[in-house]
Amino acid sequence: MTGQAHTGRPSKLLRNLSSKIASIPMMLTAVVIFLGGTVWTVIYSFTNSKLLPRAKFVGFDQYERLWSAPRWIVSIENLAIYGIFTLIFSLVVGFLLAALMDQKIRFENTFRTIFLYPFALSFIVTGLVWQWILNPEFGVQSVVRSLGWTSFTFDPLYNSDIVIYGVLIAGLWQGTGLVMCLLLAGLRGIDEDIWKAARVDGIPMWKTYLFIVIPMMRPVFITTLVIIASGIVKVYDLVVAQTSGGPGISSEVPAKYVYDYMFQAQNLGQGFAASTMMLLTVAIIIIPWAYLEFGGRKRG
Amino acid sequence: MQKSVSIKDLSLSFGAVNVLENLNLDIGEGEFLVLLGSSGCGKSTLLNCIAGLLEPTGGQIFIKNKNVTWEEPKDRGIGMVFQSYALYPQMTVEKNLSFGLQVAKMPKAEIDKRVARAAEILQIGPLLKRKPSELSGGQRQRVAIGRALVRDVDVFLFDEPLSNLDAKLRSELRVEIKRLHQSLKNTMVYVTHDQIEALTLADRIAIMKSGVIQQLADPNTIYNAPKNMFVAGFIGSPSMNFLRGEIVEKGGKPIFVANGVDFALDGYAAGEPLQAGRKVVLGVRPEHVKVNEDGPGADHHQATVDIEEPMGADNLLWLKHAGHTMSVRVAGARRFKPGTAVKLSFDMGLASLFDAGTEERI
Amino acid sequence: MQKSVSIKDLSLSFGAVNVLENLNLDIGEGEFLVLLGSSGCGKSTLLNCIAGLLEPTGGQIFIKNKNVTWEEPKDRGIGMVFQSYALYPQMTVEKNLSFGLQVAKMPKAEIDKRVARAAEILQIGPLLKRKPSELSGGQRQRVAIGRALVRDVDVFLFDEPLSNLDAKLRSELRVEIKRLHQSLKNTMVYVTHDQIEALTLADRIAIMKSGVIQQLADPNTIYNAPKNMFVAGFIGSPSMNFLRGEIVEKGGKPIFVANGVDFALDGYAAGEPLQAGRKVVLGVRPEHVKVNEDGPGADHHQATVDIEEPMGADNLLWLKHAGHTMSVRVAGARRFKPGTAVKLSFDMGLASLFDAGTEERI
Amino acid sequence: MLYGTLAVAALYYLLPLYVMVVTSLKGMPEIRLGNIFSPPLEVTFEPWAKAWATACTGLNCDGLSRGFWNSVRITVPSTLISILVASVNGYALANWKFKGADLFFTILIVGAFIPYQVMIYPIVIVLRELGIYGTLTGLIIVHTIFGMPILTLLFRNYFSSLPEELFKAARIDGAGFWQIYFRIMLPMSLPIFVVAMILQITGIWNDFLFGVVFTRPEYYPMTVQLNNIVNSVQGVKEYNVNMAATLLTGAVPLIVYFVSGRLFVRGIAAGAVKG
Amino acid sequence: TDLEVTHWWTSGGEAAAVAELAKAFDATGNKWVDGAIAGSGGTARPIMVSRITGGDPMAATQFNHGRQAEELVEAGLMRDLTDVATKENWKEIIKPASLLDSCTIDGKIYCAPVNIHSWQWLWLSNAAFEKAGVAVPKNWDEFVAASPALEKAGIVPLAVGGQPWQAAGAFDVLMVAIAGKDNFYKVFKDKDEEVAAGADIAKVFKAADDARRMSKGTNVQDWNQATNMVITGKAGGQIMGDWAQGEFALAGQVAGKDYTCLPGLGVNEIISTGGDAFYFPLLKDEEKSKAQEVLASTLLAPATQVAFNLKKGSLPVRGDVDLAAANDCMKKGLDILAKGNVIEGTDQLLSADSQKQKEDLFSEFFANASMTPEDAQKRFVDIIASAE
Ligand SMILES: Nc1ncnc2c1ncn2[C@@H]1O[C@H](COP(=O)(O)OP(=O)(O)OP(=O)(O)O)[C@@H](O)[C@H]1O
Ligand SMILES: Nc1ncnc2c1ncn2[C@@H]1O[C@H](COP(=O)(O)OP(=O)(O)OP(=O)(O)O)[C@@H](O)[C@H]1O
Ligand SMILES: [Mg+2]
Ligand SMILES: [Mg+2]
Repeated sequence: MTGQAHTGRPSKLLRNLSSKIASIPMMLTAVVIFLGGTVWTVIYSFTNSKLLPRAKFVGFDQYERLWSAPRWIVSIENLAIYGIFTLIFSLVVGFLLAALMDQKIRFENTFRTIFLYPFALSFIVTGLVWQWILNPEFGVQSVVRSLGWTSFTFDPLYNSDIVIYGVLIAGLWQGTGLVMCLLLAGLRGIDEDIWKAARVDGIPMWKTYLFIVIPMMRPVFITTLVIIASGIVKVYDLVVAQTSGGPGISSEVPAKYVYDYMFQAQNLGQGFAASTMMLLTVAIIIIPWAYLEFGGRKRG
Repeated sequence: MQKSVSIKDLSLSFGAVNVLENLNLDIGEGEFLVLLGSSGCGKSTLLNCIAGLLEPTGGQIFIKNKNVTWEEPKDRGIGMVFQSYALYPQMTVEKNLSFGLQVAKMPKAEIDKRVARAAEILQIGPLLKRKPSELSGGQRQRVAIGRALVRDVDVFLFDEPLSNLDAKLRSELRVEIKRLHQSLKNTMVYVTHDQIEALTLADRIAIMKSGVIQQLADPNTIYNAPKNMFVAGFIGSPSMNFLRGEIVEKGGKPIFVANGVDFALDGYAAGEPLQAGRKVVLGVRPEHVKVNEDGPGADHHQATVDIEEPMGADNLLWLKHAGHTMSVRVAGARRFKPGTAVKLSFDMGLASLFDAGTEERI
Repeated sequence: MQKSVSIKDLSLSFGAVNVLENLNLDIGEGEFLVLLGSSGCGKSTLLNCIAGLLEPTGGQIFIKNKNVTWEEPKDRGIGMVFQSYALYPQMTVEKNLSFGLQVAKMPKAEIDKRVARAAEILQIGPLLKRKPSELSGGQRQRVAIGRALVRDVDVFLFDEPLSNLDAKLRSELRVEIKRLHQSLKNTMVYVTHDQIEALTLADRIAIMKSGVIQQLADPNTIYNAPKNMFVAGFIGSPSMNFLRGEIVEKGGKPIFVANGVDFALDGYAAGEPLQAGRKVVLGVRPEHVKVNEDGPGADHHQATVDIEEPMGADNLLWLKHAGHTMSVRVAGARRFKPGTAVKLSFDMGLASLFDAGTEERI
Repeated sequence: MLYGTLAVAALYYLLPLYVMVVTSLKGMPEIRLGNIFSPPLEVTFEPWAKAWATACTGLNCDGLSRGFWNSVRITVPSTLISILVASVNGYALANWKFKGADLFFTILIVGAFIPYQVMIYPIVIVLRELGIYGTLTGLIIVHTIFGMPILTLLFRNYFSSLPEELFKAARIDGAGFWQIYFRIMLPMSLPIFVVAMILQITGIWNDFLFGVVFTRPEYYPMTVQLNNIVNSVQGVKEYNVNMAATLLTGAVPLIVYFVSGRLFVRGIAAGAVKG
Repeated sequence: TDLEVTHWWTSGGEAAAVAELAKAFDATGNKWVDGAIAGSGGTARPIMVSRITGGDPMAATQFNHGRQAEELVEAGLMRDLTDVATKENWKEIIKPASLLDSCTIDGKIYCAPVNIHSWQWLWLSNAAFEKAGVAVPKNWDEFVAASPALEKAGIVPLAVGGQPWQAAGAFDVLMVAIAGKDNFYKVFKDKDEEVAAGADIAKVFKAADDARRMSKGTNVQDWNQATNMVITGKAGGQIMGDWAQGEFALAGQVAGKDYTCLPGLGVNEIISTGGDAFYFPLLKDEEKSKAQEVLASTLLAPATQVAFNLKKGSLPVRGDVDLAAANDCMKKGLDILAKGNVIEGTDQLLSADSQKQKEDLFSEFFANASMTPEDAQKRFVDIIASAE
């Protein structure tokens, strides 16, 4: 780009200029939106802002209230349950499916499409469909009852104790396809010779998976984990569409708390405090990972 | 010779592609057999069939006179070493060695004994606690061999075990494998496309091309009496020089004429009579041509040095001779500037004659 | 000698790792310089600095006496050929060749002329309309060279251009590159870790170790008078035999004694006086040991054949001799069974002596 | 056994789709009869017609049809622009790394975890200050911003996995930042572009929150209409219309999936899984 | 001039009512651009607020009058309607006056109320009681007493939808009915913790406990689905505001014949004066600003009021209109209104924040049978204590 001969070292700023210019959107997004927005949120979480942000600082009041709010506690518990089970099930089911798909099967494309298509649907749609299927009056329960088992009860969405598992079923339906895809890609990356070596060593299939292949897929699992985890933290639409947090408050989640308090309750400060807590959790999980993954390692 | 592995009419196809067709091969007890061939000729496929990793489309495989065609790999008494090592990356070396035994529910004491023995033979004792990622390429390959060793198998199968290593390590490990074979005396089947490995390691070499064994013989025969032009050209670096010409009768004796230059055939032990007029190809290895020395033909074989490639111990000359290029190897100390005119002489006792049509040795 | 590339005090570090430190190197006009060294020693790094693909942490680079340290790669008058070919996969061969010229907005006619000329030199005319994926490895590498050729550069940089090819192709292309250099007479800097390539191609070889040039000399000197034990051991396959021992005065002359065996040093041209008692290492190349022939030492050097590695043209023997292992190369036709006792003789004029402490040549 | 397991799993995944399709083809009386799994006795396309053209929200009774075109108008530019921006970013990060680039990237990745709700307020403020709140431009920017973390990660990983020597060769040939991007990198990146496109099309098409918060009614996307139709219960819930509306709304991403699912997996393998 | 008007009136009766407003406005030569957002105020309000604060305001928007828009007004984002109000003499015509007070901040008027919505109704399905073989109850206590019979007949006695505001609203209604107007004001206006913790309120919680028991098995979300259960006789009754009447009307049911309405749960005949109002964000475009004035006065025009409120089932905000066409229940309401038996709605008394907390509490209470009335009351007291 520069045609002139430099005798001295050219300005540091000008080197890679195009690259820097091209990265401006990214830098702006990172700094203004993600960093700026976060800092702004954290700052205003210490105010008593209502409908509009106002810089009237009230210390940790919002946080005290947050942690004494039963709904917040329920939200956190739900997120924990939903999160843990989603992680476990989507990884386990996703991996099982991926392992099955990796057996050089016929119709692989068909099966893959079937497992993956729910991912194309929005959470709103997912929530709606499952709300319906799980509706005791005409969904699974009524169908089973009409087949003769009249005492059959399956109404997760109307039972406070298990409603979160009803949400889980829908969430898994939507998300495991992608997990399967990611893990399948990972499985395909395993050296063919490893399989052969294990067979020659007489190691049964399941042990090969458990002790050799899965540990080898660590990077893929981490990527997958991050993708699932980011989805879990953000879970909102699904709950809104499927249960609206009900019955009562038994399927509330933190993101919904944030939204409801920021906008419905017109208590921005409370919403910001809840956001900050969510961010904090995310940060504790993510920053070490991001550092390891992107900060420490240079490209070879 | 007691048979260790015996392959009968083996066929294998991937879909419509026949990779192996009616292949027969007997490997003797304690023999070191090398399968040599260029990429894609079916060497690995054959080895995988022996190991039981691929199911043949037809034919049978016997190991120690037992039909193992349908046995699981682990029940065949074979161990296998891969090019990419195929070590389990998250296990220590010790675990890599013992994992197969543990799965087979062998008593702990016995496992330890075997691992210790393998570690001693391969001199990897100090590495036992390390992970594969902390090992050098050569060390990894040694561990991979160890994994076959601990299982106390009858037959070792190697699939290009040294191809991922650099030249120096390769020659070191080559010696080690040779030594291992001398001390263990197991049957070993070794796949490679490196002819040096084949020549140095093998008791017998099977040269393959498109799934067919071209010649199965000891290295000396392969090198000096190749059965056809493919084998002749495949073995030796640089390749054998091929001169196309025909047989002419001169003074009652058949001689070979190419591009108008005569080659007396004295000393060549032909398997069949050499009729005048037959189109043939003369093959001469670079080291069997003498430069500026007395010998047959030195009076009339003139050539000019085109390029010189000094390689330390040897010096490789590319000569222009009677309309074709010829490579000749001389001692490293003998240097020739490009353009130098030289005299050549040929020892027909070490040359090969091939039929120009069938490309078979005459 | 006119300088083509001149490197002054070049340093480069990746973070805390200093890969190159104060490296100086002058390359003459039209010279073929080979950078030889084991993996990770910084060869590619140096080449990338010359090309302008890496920014040095310190020092300067001159090409044709112009300081190009901060120039863009395209303005340096260099062309580069990579190990992985680095052809643009979506473009035809023709497009690959002309891309750089198009970017430089050269007139179409001129581009066509240059592409045609490069295609002719490299004999890739019939391939021009193909995509890289439709080419063999050797053809790809030729196109990669062509890409540098069309740009009419002063300096060609090669980064292990032949490492991805199989042995046979490698030796063919080696000859082609040599021929290309003879006809173009450009300056060429060639990185490799294959010593055969280095020895056959180079006008001068720079042997590198951990970013430091160990010896810079013509192939003959490198091979026969290595500056230190690293160079001596690095070049030559199999490696030079090193015998540790000391200088002893015997009959008024210094002789070398290792494991109780004497070696007369007649004929060795030492650079400094050999004092008795000095710990030294004797280096002898495998092809400089004579087996069962008359010569110095043949009366008292007894050895036994441990392993034999017949390699066709040569036969490599691993001998047990006075408590150490020694490799010896003999002609392919001379075969020795393991266990055979042999007599050895050594020509000291071709051997090397190193100080046991500094490892430098004496 | 293998196929059995797969078939059972496939059943679980297909069931909801089946229910949606079947229900959308039934009339209301039939739905009231009960069984959601039974096939329609009498196939009617009325619910589809109603969902598309006549379902009401408030005063507007033109169903999803209006939202469809809005969705197209939003999705097409948002997808293109976000992919363009992210691919250039990924390319810069992979091949033209400058000091501090990693820091920005790390922030961006952490940003992927921030719930959207948290960011609404700051973004409203930023858009207001830029004077593009409520415009299509504003919405496109919002989609670009929220698509950036994951897309940049994908592209960066993909470009990193391309041989670096290719990039070096192009530089020696004298090509600059943009020339290398457009003439060397782009033509080699079809799989990852397909992945990005699928992710963005589904994401943007399915988006509800941004579509409703950052635009005005004349730009409301189809999902808003869907929400309105589904949530504006007039008397009894018309499940058949709702399902038809749902299917209509999901049709575009579904079609995109069915058409390019193959490339999707290939691209994922190339971009997402490698570190 | 085109004016965009946002609101969350999307159920059948509501939509029909909005159509009347639009028709009236269109008749002035302007154009009503409908911006309906479905899913109740909870979904719609955030969007409205975002647009106003985001600098892309609509021309007019619905809010529940009360404190929902307070801060928007304080931030100077809303238009002062005092001119129109004085010109049209709103102070005189709007009855009860508290409605306009809720629109007044610092002496300036910022909104145009369009209707009075009273929460204080119990709607009963005559058919359901007939099926259960009991007489249609006349008040809350009778209703509670009749509930076992209803249950036996497979009828859900009391329909309470899943949306949180329904549970909270039902509680407020019980509060007025059981604890009386004074206690209501003490708790919600004066934020008197002692009263809130006292025995009177404990009785309300007892009643809420009954309601909870009776509502078991409702299993619907939206209020109008719950209403629909009453219309179809699947439920015995529903505590819901007068907007429910729109649904009955749409279903062709006749008050008194098909369904019965009990204002103040038949215990305490009273009308709460919550309702909807339109706010007008400050616009730059002058033409639109003018049209805003036209819209404001159109909304309050007598004809509009009648047409709108008949469809909506709510009461007009002006006392001077003729509602001859009103049905039984509406007439009951008008009577009570005329008597002056009114109280303010909780939206006017409590901040959105406190309302939300209250909703959380009661939606949890109604869904979770293991939460005792005592516990709930304790938490209620906390909310009142922290309310502003
Ligand atoms: N799973 C497979 N499906 C289809 N064809 C295959 C498969 N595996 C191998 N082949 C084909 O079979 C032939 C032989 O392959 P094989 O791996 O045995 O070659 P090889 O001699 O080991 O080559 P290399 O030296 O490259 O390892 C090749 O042409 C290859 O393309
Ligand atoms: N981008 C980088 N960041 C950090 N270290 C690097 C980077 N590139 C190279 N290195 C290190 O610099 C050293 C020299 O690398 P270089 O690529 O020059 O070696 P080389 O001699 O070309 O080796 P090879 O023969 O394997 O190509 C190595 O130790 C390598 O690990
Ligand atoms: Mg192979
Ligand atoms: Mg390198």
